[in-house]
Amino acid sequence: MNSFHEFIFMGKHGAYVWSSYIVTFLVLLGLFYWFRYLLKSLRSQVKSELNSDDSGRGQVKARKLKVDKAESRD
Amino acid sequence: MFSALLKRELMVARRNWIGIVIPLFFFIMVVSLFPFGVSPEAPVLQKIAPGIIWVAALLSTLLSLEQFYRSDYQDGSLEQTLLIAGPTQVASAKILAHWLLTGLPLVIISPLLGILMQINHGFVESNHTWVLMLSLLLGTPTLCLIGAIGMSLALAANRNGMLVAILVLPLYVPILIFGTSTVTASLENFSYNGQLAILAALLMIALVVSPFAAGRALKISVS
Amino acid sequence: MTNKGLSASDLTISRAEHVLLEGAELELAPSTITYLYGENGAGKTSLMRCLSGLLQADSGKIHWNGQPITNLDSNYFQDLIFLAHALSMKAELTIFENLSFYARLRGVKDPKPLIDSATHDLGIGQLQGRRFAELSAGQQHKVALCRLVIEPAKIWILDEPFVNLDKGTRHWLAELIQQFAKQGGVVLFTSHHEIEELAIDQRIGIEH
Amino acid sequence: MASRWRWFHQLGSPKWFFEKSSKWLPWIWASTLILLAIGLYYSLWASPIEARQGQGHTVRIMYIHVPAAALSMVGYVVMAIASIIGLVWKMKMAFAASRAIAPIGAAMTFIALFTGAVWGKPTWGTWWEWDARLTSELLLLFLYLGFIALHSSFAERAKADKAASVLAIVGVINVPIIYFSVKWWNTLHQGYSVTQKGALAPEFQVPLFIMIGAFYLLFIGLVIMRLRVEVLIREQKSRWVSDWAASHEPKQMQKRG
Repeated sequence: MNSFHEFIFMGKHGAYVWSSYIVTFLVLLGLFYWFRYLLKSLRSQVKSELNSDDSGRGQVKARKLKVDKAESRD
Repeated sequence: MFSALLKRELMVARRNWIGIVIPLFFFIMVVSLFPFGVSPEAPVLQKIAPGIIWVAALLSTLLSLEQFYRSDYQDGSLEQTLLIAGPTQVASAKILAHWLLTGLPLVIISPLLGILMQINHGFVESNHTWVLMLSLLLGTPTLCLIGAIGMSLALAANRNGMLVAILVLPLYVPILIFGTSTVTASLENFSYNGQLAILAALLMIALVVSPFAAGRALKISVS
Repeated sequence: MTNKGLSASDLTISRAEHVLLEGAELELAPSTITYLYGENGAGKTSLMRCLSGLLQADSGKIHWNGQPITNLDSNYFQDLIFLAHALSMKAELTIFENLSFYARLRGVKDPKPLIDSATHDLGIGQLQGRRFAELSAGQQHKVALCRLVIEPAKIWILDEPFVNLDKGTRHWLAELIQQFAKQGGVVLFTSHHEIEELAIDQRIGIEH
Repeated sequence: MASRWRWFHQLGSPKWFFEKSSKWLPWIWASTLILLAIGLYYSLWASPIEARQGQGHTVRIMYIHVPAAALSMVGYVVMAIASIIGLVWKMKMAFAASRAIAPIGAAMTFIALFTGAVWGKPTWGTWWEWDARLTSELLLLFLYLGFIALHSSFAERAKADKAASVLAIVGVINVPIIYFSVKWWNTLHQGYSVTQKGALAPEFQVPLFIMIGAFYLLFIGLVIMRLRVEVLIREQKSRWVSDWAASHEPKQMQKRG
């Protein structure tokens, strides 16, 4: 590679090379920001649930078994 | 136990016979659309015949999966048979019944489709029909085996039959490739033993993996 | 050798992301009838499905006669009848065909006398040749109950067996359960109300 | 014996992973960026053009096509291994991992397909050729989509995890079968392949290996990010998640203020 002109136009294949790189870059960057957005929105969701209704979280408590044996039959 | 399971499948299917005939009609109708869509000329039809017949066989196998699994899942008899007979055995019986009632009929009527698609065009005497039947005979069981896994997985999902197609069609590609090329090789007077051997090998692999995997999948679906 | 019965220890069951039961212990000895109660949605059905091996517990062990039920040596699934809400009968088949299928699955060679007597006792004997789909809801329920007579077993897990039963059938079923327990059977059942005809040995409640 | 397996059990703990991974991520991203910068410098500027087969500058597409294709395959295999671990050892983190890998693997497959097509246009004169590599990638994309579709079709996550895992395992058995049958089918039809033209000259190897390394790091970083999200979704109800969410709020307030 000897010139900036060649770097941009890549012979006559600039469109092909650059579109590959740009699309790849966009897809990967999109994933990055998407995951970051997901994490943030989850955080604010958990947060708002905490503030709005403290009793709502963990309210469904696990139950226990209560065993009660009747007198044995004869 | 296995014979009881199989017998029940066959009995239910007999009462429900129209459900067995519909995939066959579908098979014939799909194939007979192509002369309208492509060309009624014999050489053209002959060239595309293997692919068309195989794709139609594949789709009609896929279409018939639902009725073999769905109703057992819904009426609760699936979980009962799984409990009593065990997952692998239940899956094996279902797969065998499915093949006997849809795969085998496809093999049997395939000569008719061969005639419709002119596979003997230009040959005075040929065994193309036999090759077609043989390739389907080795290939359709594999279709049923793989389809069983996909169907069992999709049973508990709240989706329609399309999901099964999405899961299973990519897995069908190798069978389609070798099934079609068996017949094509025969049409072009090449040897087709290699393709048949690979179809048989694929069947063996599926026979080993599929009943177990489908059984696990059924167990997951009823849990 | 006497059967040691069914026991579960430290059982934790969760369903759809939340824990229903935690650290559950229970023991179902032979010749006992156990009544399982709890509010709707408390996890009665889940517990039963778990004890039947259909639902996998998050943790804990279930033993049948001293063996873990998933053990290959365990005969648990041969010994168990689990009657669920769904009746598990094919609509296309007749009463006789449905019942003899289950009998054959259990290895019963000649199920006809058993089917005859069970269906006769419940007043559906003359309907044996009818398709299951043609029966009324009550009759369909009776067919499902016939499995208890036809299939040999040592443990019954019954999910709401008494619901919507007429008086005669309720009597019949209570009597059948009583008989089964007397011969050493293990019974676990749920019901909205206690059944007056049935003497209960053990009550298990799912509570907070 | 217990200590040898401790890392395994720690990885199985969502809380441990979530806390540690926030410390790993900056390092991973930093090294990714460095490697990517070097790789891009070579692949876009410092590497020579391909003259022997007249590909010219289009050979530069290879530096992203090949790493993406490699990772799409590796991703599926790792997904299947995680599925096996999940099913056999009932490890919930493994299920979360296989779910986390799926979209990223699918994205890699898409990139491989896209760049393959763009590379094909100047090389073959057509956007799409049914050559062995592109066809396998297309089928791999279908497998990924099947996995995601199945996993998203269940109301209950435990069931979705198990069912999708069975599919991933069945799929991974099929990947080599699909690859070889497509290859065989391709030679039958005298197709050509972009990448099967003899050994790669050394001047192309260096940028390629650097880019492969960069893509691996990128993949790992993205998977960890997605896995953190997945862990949060699954552990929403546990104590440590609410503690974590609560502890983060003041910082943001300060920033805004």
